[in-house]
Amino acid sequence: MIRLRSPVMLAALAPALGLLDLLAYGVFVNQPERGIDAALAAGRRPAAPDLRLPRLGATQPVSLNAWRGKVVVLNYWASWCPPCRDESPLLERWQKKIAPRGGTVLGVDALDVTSDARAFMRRYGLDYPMLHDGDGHSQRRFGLTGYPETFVIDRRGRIAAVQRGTVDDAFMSRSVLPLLEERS
Amino acid sequence: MRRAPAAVLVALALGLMPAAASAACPRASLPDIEGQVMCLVCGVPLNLADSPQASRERDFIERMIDRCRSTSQIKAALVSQYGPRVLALPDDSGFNAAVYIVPALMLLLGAGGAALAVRWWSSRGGGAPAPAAPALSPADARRLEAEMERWER
Amino acid sequence: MTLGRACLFLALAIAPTGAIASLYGARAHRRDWVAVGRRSVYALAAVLTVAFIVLEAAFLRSDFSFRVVASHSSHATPPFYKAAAMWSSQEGSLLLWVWLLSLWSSLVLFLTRHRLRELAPYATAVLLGFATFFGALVVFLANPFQLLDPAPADGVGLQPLLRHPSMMIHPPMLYSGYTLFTIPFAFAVAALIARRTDAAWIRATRRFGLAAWCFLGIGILLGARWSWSELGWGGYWAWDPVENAALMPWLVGTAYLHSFMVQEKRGLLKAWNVSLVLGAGILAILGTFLVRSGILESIHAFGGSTLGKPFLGFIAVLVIGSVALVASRRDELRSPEARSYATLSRESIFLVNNLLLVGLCFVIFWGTFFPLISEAVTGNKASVGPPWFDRYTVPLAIALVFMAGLGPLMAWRKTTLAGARRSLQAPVTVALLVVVALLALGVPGRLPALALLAGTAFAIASVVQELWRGVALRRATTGEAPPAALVSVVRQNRRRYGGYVVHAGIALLFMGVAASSAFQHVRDARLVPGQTARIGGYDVRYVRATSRVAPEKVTLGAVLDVSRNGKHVTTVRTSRGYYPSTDPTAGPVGRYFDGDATTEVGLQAGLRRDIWTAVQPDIGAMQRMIDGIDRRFPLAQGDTQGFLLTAVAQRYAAAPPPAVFRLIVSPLVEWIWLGGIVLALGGLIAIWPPPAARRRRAPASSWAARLGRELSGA
Amino acid sequence: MQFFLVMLVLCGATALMASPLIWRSGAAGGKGAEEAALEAAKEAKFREIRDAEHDLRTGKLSREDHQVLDAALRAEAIDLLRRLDAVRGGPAAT
Repeated sequence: MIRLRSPVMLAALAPALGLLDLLAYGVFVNQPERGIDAALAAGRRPAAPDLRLPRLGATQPVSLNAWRGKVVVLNYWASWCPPCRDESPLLERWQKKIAPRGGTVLGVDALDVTSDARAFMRRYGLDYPMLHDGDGHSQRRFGLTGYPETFVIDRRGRIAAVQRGTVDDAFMSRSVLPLLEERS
Repeated sequence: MRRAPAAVLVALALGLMPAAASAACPRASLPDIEGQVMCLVCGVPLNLADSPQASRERDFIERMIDRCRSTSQIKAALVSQYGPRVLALPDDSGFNAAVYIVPALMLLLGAGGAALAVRWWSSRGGGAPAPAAPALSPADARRLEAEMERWER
Repeated sequence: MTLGRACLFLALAIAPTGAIASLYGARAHRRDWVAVGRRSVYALAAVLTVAFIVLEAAFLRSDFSFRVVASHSSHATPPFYKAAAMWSSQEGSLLLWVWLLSLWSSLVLFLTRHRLRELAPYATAVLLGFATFFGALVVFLANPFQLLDPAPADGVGLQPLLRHPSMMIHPPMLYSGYTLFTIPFAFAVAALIARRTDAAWIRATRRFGLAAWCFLGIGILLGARWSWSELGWGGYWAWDPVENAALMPWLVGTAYLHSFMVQEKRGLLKAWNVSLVLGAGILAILGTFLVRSGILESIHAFGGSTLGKPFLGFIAVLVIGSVALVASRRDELRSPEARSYATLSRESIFLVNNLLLVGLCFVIFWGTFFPLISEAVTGNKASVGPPWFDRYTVPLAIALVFMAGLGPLMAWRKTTLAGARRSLQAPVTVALLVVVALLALGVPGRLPALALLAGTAFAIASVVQELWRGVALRRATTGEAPPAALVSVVRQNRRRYGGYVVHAGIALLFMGVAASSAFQHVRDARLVPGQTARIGGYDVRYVRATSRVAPEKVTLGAVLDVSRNGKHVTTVRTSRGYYPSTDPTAGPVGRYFDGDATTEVGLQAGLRRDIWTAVQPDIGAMQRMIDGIDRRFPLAQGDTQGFLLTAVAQRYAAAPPPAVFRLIVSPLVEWIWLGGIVLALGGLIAIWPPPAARRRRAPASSWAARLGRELSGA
Repeated sequence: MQFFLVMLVLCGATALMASPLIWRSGAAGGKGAEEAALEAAKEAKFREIRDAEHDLRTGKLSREDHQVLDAALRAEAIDLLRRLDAVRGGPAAT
């Protein structure tokens, strides 16, 4: 009865299917990316998404690969996020602790004004390296839903632990210290 | 909001020098700029946004206004901080051009279609007046009048 | 509780049963089964009414053993807002949706119970299909009758922003509009299935389409009004996805309300009309979906939700089904030959108007979805904000307003050039005069605004002229006094004059939009009491600070004195209400300033201009005091907490830090709402049923017999 | 109490739904699709005749155009009336 292959049918169906595809995409992309968490829960270490961002105040992007061989504590934060204020002193302490042992904290200042971020860093005495993601485009691949979130990356560039929320000493000891012992 | 005093201090410190000139400088207006940029965390125009990120963005704009920057300078500064997505009017490079082209194209297509339909209809009838219908018989005419009056009551 | 839950399950049982009964009745030509289907709709309406009452009663009684009540209401919520809190929740609003659907479906099926024998069963099945889907959502995914055990002592309270009188009627209006659009949709589907694509189904559902259009329009305007007088940003329309989602079906509905007349009169545009009706129905569902799925970023959406996937499936069925149905029936939808179609005729104007309306809908659709499209294609979300929408919608709106004036001046079938010229004379003159007057008055000449204002003048003049001509004709024949003649002229042809009144309403509305967006003055000013800011010729003086402590919030505000050239104009009060956050780590006083805050706009509305003020007190300046109190009394509760809050509030009123005010003087903005009222009035005139005599159908055969006798001269 | 109410609603709804099957109404009643379609077309035609008169009197339509149009519309209207008579099976106008 329905002449499926008639040109009219196809002409009408194409935009309709396009719309449905779009809605489907919207529904599915709207759910936070949880691949990292799922892999970790299954006991695997997923490769960290490649990150190419400029350092805070600079324009040339650097790649996360530049830190390959080190244990990286990747910390997403913003100067306007209240829990980040509580977390920063702890991260700075850990930076002092792991820097000599081949580890580093790497901040990603997202959706923030550079001068605000600088003021924040001065105020809390942060001197670990800092990247800047002005429009927050890098956060989707990490499945970010809020600030702060922290990803611990081993020497081979694989994510070994994730904390969606503020980190504490227990988390850092548990997930960072063993990685420092690993050789790349 | 907690940082408002600090912001004022910064604004004062930065604003002292051009303060003398500020009377003459063209003041950009916050409400005006708010309508042209987005709050990136919330994905809505800045004037509607109430998040902490939005208030930082607003502080930033206010500082620039106090420094006598023009609207376009402020927008450029915002782009350098937040990337081009901060502007509510998307740029027309690459795929984003579609946001401008497609609606115009569709409107043209629609206009073309409507014009074709009109031409087709008027040519089918031959433009010429339809042959005059024969006059109704008196009985029919009376019946029609009666039915119409009933319908109108 | 049990009763409500049982009613929902019952509804979910009734709806598919009735749908199957109707379909069986239609296929097997069993009238009794068709009647079962129809009565299922009545039963559904009854059962859902009970469920609705149970839930509403729970809200009014503050029965916090209901999860939705506990999370959307509280003891401190004023009774008026307790009633409205129901539809601020996902669950409650879905129940409202399906309840309204059942009511409107019952109404249409009751009115057509003796007509449309071939169509009604299919339409019943479609409507019950809708009810089944929404019923399933309400039962399985968003059940409003979920228990909380133990029941909390108090609820969270209603989102402060929603505390505005129009929130009581805005959602029911909007949902009535959405659900009413499903009725023409259902009958269009039925007409296609039954291959009866003549004008009968259109005639039967015209009023429902019109009512849908009216309700949705009023709903949209109430939302805009809420935005203007409740949200602290000083605007009424932000091209937010949720606003757009309501506007799209309304635009398509407007197109349909015009183009169906072309089918009625000429038999043309059958496929187009069916597509418009199906499109409006789908867009209405899409609107409901957008609010609930969170796929687009919006300020109005319900928070995270699991409803996306079921809605997606449902929309897929609707879209693919509609396309397949229209495509498979295109022989029935072919228009007969158009005899003597004249290019200069009202039909052509309607064609242009349809093009503009559907084009406008497409533009809005494209802008709304483009962030998602660009993300899907390039991986980066583009931002499409108000400036983009303005660029495309303003020219279309200008053209539409001119069409609203041009349409009534054209005759059906054919307009003579001389006639057109005669009709156009006065409206064009008025439009030109308005432009000249505006320029002469030194109003800054922004081309789009001037064009829009000229268009509104043109449209209003043409409507007035048409009304005047109708009255003059009437008086020539009956000699009635003008007001009486006006009433009887309108009564004689409600559809025509109702439509004209709607056009006048639209024109007034656009007059308000044009003037308020192009000529408004906005300014932010940082003031301490005694200081004055000047805006748009008014002097606004910050007289004094105010403060108040109520159980659910702390209010800090300001009294402003507005004067013009030294003469007092008005006194307005604006304030900001601070609601406590639920964060347990925040101090007893500090938590009030960490939670939600809403602006109470100080508005002096007027026909010539609105003076709009909003205050943003500088909490930062009081932060030290607040922190100090919190440190000293970290566990203060009840009276102590009240005492501390009062102390802070009094301190604010006594020695207020500078506050930032947003001041707006917006000309003619009130005409947007007045235009809306006129529009609703026009819609009502057009919907109003004809006098009882015409509806009362004398049994056809006896009438024909009598006529036969008359004709044979008996 | 709750149980009683639930049963009441349940019985009421079932009775309402099943009533047409139990008490069959013999009367045919109602109009066929053909009749409804003609009825709608007739009303539209009547309206069109009146609209044309209105357009003539407000000067949008010339007298000649109206004459042609009105004759055509009236012929169509009578045709519709005849078809209606035929469908209704009433005394067909001769």
